[in-house]
Amino acid sequence: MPAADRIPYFRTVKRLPPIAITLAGLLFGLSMFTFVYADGGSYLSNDAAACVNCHVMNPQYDAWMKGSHARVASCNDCHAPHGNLAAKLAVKGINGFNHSWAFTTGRYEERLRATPMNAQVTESACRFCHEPAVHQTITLSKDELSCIRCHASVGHNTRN
Amino acid sequence: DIVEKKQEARNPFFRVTELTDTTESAEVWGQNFPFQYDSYLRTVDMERTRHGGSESVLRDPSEDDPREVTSQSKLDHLPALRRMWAGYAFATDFREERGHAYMLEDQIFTERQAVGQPGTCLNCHGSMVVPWLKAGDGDLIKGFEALNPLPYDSARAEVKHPISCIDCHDPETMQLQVTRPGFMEGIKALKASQGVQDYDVNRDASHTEMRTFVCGQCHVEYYFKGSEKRLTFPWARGTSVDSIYAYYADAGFKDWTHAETGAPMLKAQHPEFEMFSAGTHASAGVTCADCHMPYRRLGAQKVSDHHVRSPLLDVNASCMTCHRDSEEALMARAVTIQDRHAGLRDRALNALVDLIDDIVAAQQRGVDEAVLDQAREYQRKASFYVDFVEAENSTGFHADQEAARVLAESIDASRLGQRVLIR
Amino acid sequence: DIVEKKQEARNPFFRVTELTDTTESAEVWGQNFPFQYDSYLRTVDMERTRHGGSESVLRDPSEDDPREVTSQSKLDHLPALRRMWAGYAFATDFREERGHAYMLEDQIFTERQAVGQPGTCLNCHGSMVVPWLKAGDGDLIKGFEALNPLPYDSARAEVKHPISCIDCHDPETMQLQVTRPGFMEGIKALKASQGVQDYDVNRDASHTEMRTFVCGQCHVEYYFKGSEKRLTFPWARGTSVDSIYAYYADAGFKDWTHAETGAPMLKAQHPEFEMFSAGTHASAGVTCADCHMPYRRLGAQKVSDHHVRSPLLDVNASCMTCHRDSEEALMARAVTIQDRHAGLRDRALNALVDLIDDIVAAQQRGVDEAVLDQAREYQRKASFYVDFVEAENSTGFHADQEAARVLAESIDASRLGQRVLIR
Ligand code: HEC
Ligand code: HEC
Ligand code: HEC
Ligand code: HEC
Ligand code: HEC
Ligand code: HEC
Ligand code: HEC
Ligand code: HEC
Ligand code: HEC
Ligand code: HEC
Ligand code: HEC
Ligand code: HEC
Ligand code: HEC
Ligand code: HEC
Ligand SMILES: [Ca+2]
Ligand SMILES: [Ca+2]
Repeated sequence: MPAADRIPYFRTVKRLPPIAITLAGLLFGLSMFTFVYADGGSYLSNDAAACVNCHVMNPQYDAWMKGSHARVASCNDCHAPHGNLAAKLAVKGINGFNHSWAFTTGRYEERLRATPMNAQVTESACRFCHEPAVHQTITLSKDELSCIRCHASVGHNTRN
Repeated sequence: DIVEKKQEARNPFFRVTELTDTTESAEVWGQNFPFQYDSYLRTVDMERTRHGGSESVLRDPSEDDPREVTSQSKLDHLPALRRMWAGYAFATDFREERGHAYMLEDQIFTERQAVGQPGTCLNCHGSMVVPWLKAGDGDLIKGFEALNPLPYDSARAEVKHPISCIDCHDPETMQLQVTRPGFMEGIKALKASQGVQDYDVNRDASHTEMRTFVCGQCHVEYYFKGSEKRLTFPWARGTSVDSIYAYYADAGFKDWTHAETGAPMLKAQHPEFEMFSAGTHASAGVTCADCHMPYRRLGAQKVSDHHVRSPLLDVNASCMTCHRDSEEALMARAVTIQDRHAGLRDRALNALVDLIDDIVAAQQRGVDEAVLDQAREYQRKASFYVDFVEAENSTGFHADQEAARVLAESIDASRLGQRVLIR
Repeated sequence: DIVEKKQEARNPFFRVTELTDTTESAEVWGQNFPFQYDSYLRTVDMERTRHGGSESVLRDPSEDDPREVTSQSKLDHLPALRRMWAGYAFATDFREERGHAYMLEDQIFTERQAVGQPGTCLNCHGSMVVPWLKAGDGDLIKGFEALNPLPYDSARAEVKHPISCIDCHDPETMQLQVTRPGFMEGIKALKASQGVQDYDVNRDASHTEMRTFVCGQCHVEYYFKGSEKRLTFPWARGTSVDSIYAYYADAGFKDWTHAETGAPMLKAQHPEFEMFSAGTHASAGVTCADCHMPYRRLGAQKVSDHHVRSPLLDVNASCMTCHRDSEEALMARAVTIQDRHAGLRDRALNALVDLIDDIVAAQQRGVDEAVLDQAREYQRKASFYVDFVEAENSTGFHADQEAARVLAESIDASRLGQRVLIR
């Protein structure tokens, strides 16, 4: 599914009357503030607790603490690209903006779901650490065999 | 994208020996991939589950059939099958299927050979890539076309092994590959019916799909088309039982004539791929290999378990990566589905036997042929529908609601057949 | 355990007002729990899904029935129902059910009231705790026994609200409670049949179970027992359709006599609890509230959505707590199950109508009464079985394989009934 379908606030903007666009402008400013504010605290940090500056991340945080990876990987190990610094900053920038905007407007779905870009980042993260274990199984692939399909609960099992 | 690049860069396997498309023996491949080979060898094991697996039954070897062990007879387990298949070879010998290691010998020695089978049979019971390439002078399809119409015994002289690595893997890249022309053509026709033109499975399928498709090369409904006995998968209208039934109607095809009623019958064979595709696991993106070849840890590596078998023999390995219930709970849930299915299947078989009885009686009474033909058409349908889910070997598990739906339609057809006889 | 401790530690409720077991009006409770109250009020919304929800249909208010809006007629949607229920009040008026807010008025104004209903009806259509306590002088069971046998209109004079907070919550602790004697007795009999003696639901059920049981107070099959018109859930042999059918046979019970055939009929009513219990979600430990009252975030808090409705109106909130597919994919999977179910249900209804036709014709032909009675027994069974899954309002979703199994047995019974008529 295209990411835009899951980010209602992008589509909504198009349909809004001018007054609302002004309002949106205000919100944008506000969310930039949130972004900058949260950015220092979280998006550049590797500290998991920093992500839960936003209480909406609480379920993931709690589940991560109980999960198999709490001792070995923090949020950014899975949610930020490895290796390439530019990619890392780009992803963080996009996410920082998206999440701040969503947080400020309050317009996000009840149950969070990773965007396709972030899902891809995470898949790569699995491979980055587990390359030795999955060496044979993934080198066979002509395209990707999703790890999450079987290991859905690895990062943080917020689903039953 | 990044991931792909990285994968290309590294050389994945330590190759002790070079593999080519003439390397037939799994033992040679096993030098490069000992873990996979070891587990592949274990498909000789026989162990039964409540409804599946297989049980080893001792027998007196004879000259015709030197096997000392076979699996249990399904005809004895479900006597209604003999009535259902009256006049067809299946009514003489039909056994519970067992591991891949046995596929060639079980085919050679089944009593169903008595009627004289064509070379086509070998498609799914032997390692065919090398024999086909040989017979076709390097052209797989030509070889396929050459061996199909031969008498079974001449064709089999070319075949040395049951399924081997090369039937599923590209020897150079080790990628999964489809080697069966029947599947290539069948899936192409299926995709065309869905508006996708020129589908080439080895080019267009995703890796995840291939984890199902390699099994779909054999675990499917099929028939021998025309005098060339071309192996054909009847999917041009879709893979549901309804589409396949309609396909055979269009083709004017029948497998045999029922000995008791004279109805033009169809036999369904192991449509695991088709039924599974209609189920919940398929729609959730799960593949055959996920359950039947689960990854296993071997030191620091994980490898696919090539001991292909009933997942209920090791629920922990097969199911519990995705499901978090206890083993007992998962087993109980699977068995609940299977038991419910088995009960309904018995009901459908009873209804079919009732219909056969009624047609026989009506023939004796001298009921009008036109009316009898209507009843026979119902018999053909009822029989194919119940056979479709019974020949599907998961006892309903692969697609529980769909299997029950098919059984319901079978029951309806049997009973409607009884009704027309008595206007 | 820790979680519980933590919960106890914080004082969960800021109590604006004191609640007791005489606080009937949800509005008062709403002062303490404004979020739950607000969502509860939204059960007036009407929105349809492919197979469920409800559609608002305008009508001319009359003196007898002042409603300006009702939901669509299911009799028009499935005309076979009129034949199935010929001679019974359901054949005159039966509508798609809608939100909890309407339960009292829909019951008061249904044309089914024309036949003169007892007070028992109110059990599931009103807030009954306070009326019962009053009528029973503080004894709930006594009050229940007092109101049941009254004529509907006298009993209803005591009832002021549709379902309210007190019907599911203990006003002091806010814990879930079962307040319906029918459920207390029904589940006790069910547990006894499983070897558990003296089961007291409010004492013995786990919190998770209560998330299903509070709904099972009303969303169940029932009958009025004896002249006291005691509301009774027929679970003493189990909750499967087979157990319930056998229960009614033992009890020699019938709901009505079929107008066309004279068969002694049973009517099934909304056995959501029973069917759901036979399904995959139940065996995986999922509860009614998980899907129909999902948690919603409200700032840092999570509250249960008291806007009880079709989960398909908000798949993200309802299903994605547990499932990771996209909304579209999940919706598609649910609808596939429902469509398949609806097709099979139509087939079962057709078979039943065929049977009714045949019995009517046989009566005209003057077929032997003993034979007719056999056919009528089949009609009773076929009708109850198809009704059981049709009255169950999830269109097969709650237990897809079981629902298909039940439909298959219904079809078999209809067709067997036709068969006996023509020996
Ligand atoms: C070991 C890897 C891993 C770690 C560590 C991890 N995550 Fe995740 N995260 C995942 C995966 C896998 C997904 C699901 C991606 C998908 O659905 O495709 C995910 C998804 C998410 C989502 C989307 C909602 C959801 O639950 O699917 C959020 C929010 C999230 N993670 C936040 C966090 C936070 C905050 C932390 C640190 C407390 C964290 N993650 C740590 C692997 C991880
Ligand atoms: C400013 C508050 C805030 C902070 C800080 C924050 N998030 Fe989020 N996050 C949100 C909101 C709001 C959403 C929901 C966005 C939506 O659904 O459109 C979200 C969604 C997500 C998702 C799922 C959607 C996606 O974009 O893929 C992931 C993964 C995630 N967050 C990870 C993280 C990680 C990792 C951190 C720390 C590095 C973090 N978040 C810090 C507010 C925040
Ligand atoms: C920062 C490195 C890192 C990342 C990123 C990472 N892992 Fe791990 N993972 C580890 C380590 C280290 C262990 C071993 C932990 C232990 O032994 O307790 C482990 C253990 C595991 C295990 C075995 C334990 C279990 O939970 O079953 C699985 C499976 C696994 N990881 C899958 C994944 C998947 C899937 C992802 C991506 C969503 C992922 N890992 C991301 C480092 C990582
Ligand atoms: C088809 C299902 C499936 C997929 C896809 C999958 N895994 Fe696994 N994985 C398994 C199973 C099953 C096991 C358990 C093996 C065992 O314990 O015997 C496992 C085990 C593991 C382990 C633990 C090995 C150990 O030594 O404990 C890691 C790490 C792991 N997987 C990572 C990954 C990564 C990374 C990916 C994606 C490239 C991935 N898996 C894709 C099914 C899968
Ligand atoms: C979600 C798990 C799952 C998937 C995916 C799956 N199966 Fe199965 N399969 C089962 C179960 C469970 C059984 C029942 C085994 C038994 O009764 O012991 C079974 C039985 C079978 C049997 C009979 C085995 C026996 O023990 O007699 C065959 C053959 C089979 N499956 C082939 C396939 C094929 C081919 C596919 C893909 C098209 C597939 N399966 C996909 C779980 C699965
Ligand atoms: C070349 C044809 C062919 C291919 C490809 C094939 N199978 Fe089979 N399979 C067979 C035959 C033939 C048998 C029965 C052998 C016998 O009974 O002698 C069989 C038996 C089985 C059984 C039954 C084992 C038992 O103990 O009852 C399972 C399970 C199974 N196959 C699953 C699979 C799966 C999963 C795949 C793909 C990964 C697959 N098969 C690929 C032909 C094939
Ligand atoms: C399209 C693939 C395919 C073709 C062609 C095929 N088989 Fe099979 N055969 C299978 C599969 C898959 C199984 C295992 C599943 C089962 O037994 O239902 C099997 C099982 C068997 C078995 C063991 C179980 C039993 O039925 O007793 C015998 C014997 C057998 N086949 C004989 C034959 C003969 C003879 C022919 C040719 C007339 C033939 N097969 C053609 C795929 C095929
Ligand atoms: C019935 C089909 C089939 C046959 C026959 C078969 N394989 Fe596989 N093999 C698979 C599947 C499916 C996978 C999983 C591929 C994936 O998704 O990565 C696999 C994976 C592999 C892998 C990759 C690592 C792993 O374990 O996942 C190797 C290596 C391999 N097989 C070697 C062999 C060898 C050696 C033989 C012969 C002894 C063999 N295979 C026979 C189907 C088959
Ligand atoms: C690769 C992941 C995966 C594997 C392996 C797997 N399942 Fe499932 N299973 C699923 C998914 C996904 C669903 C659908 C529900 C959902 O979307 O969460 C499901 C659904 C089910 C259901 C409910 C469906 C129904 O028909 O009622 C049962 C029961 C079940 N699985 C049992 C098993 C058993 C037993 C095995 C092993 C033989 C198994 N599963 C293997 C992923 C898997
Ligand atoms: C796993 C999720 C799930 C659970 C648990 C569940 N239901 Fe449902 N329910 C559904 C779905 C999906 C529908 C179909 C709604 C539709 O067609 O719009 C439905 C439909 C209904 C309807 C008809 C609603 C309408 O829109 O007309 C009722 C009443 C109902 N359920 C009651 C219950 C009761 C009582 C329980 C517990 C005994 C229960 N449900 C458990 C998912 C669930
Ligand atoms: C006091 C009896 C009672 C209780 C308790 C009860 N219900 Fe209902 N429910 C009803 C009645 C009566 C209706 C139909 C109202 C109408 O159509 O006027 C209904 C309707 C519904 C509907 C249909 C809504 C629609 O839009 O079609 C759903 C869904 C539902 N209930 C679910 C539940 C769930 C879940 C619970 C438990 C949390 C529950 N009910 C508890 C009596 C009850
Ligand atoms: C055991 C609980 C219970 C009892 C007793 C009960 N109902 Fe209901 N009623 C429900 C539930 C639950 C629904 C919603 C589900 C449905 O409509 O199938 C409902 C729905 C209705 C509806 C709206 C849908 C329709 O059928 O048109 C009417 C009207 C109704 N009931 C009338 C009555 C009457 C009259 C009586 C007494 C003869 C009665 N009810 C007794 C539980 C009950
Ligand atoms: C049909 C039954 C039913 C009715 C009526 C009902 N509730 Fe609830 N309520 C529930 C269920 C189920 C839960 C979830 C309980 C749990 O699992 O903790 C709940 C939870 C709650 C909670 C705990 C916090 C939360 O949101 O989970 C409060 C407070 C509450 N309800 C208040 C009310 C109020 C106020 C009313 C009347 C306006 C009301 N309830 C009517 C069934 C009901
Ligand atoms: C509280 C958790 C939970 C909720 C909420 C939930 N499910 Fe499920 N669902 C499950 C579990 C658990 C299974 C069984 C498979 C398994 O064990 O993983 C399942 C199985 C399924 C299946 C396969 C079963 C079948 O009958 O084919 C489907 C489809 C499904 N769910 C759809 C939905 C939809 C649609 C909703 C929302 C209306 C929903 N689920 C809500 C947990 C849940
Ligand atoms: Ca077997
Ligand atoms: Ca409704």
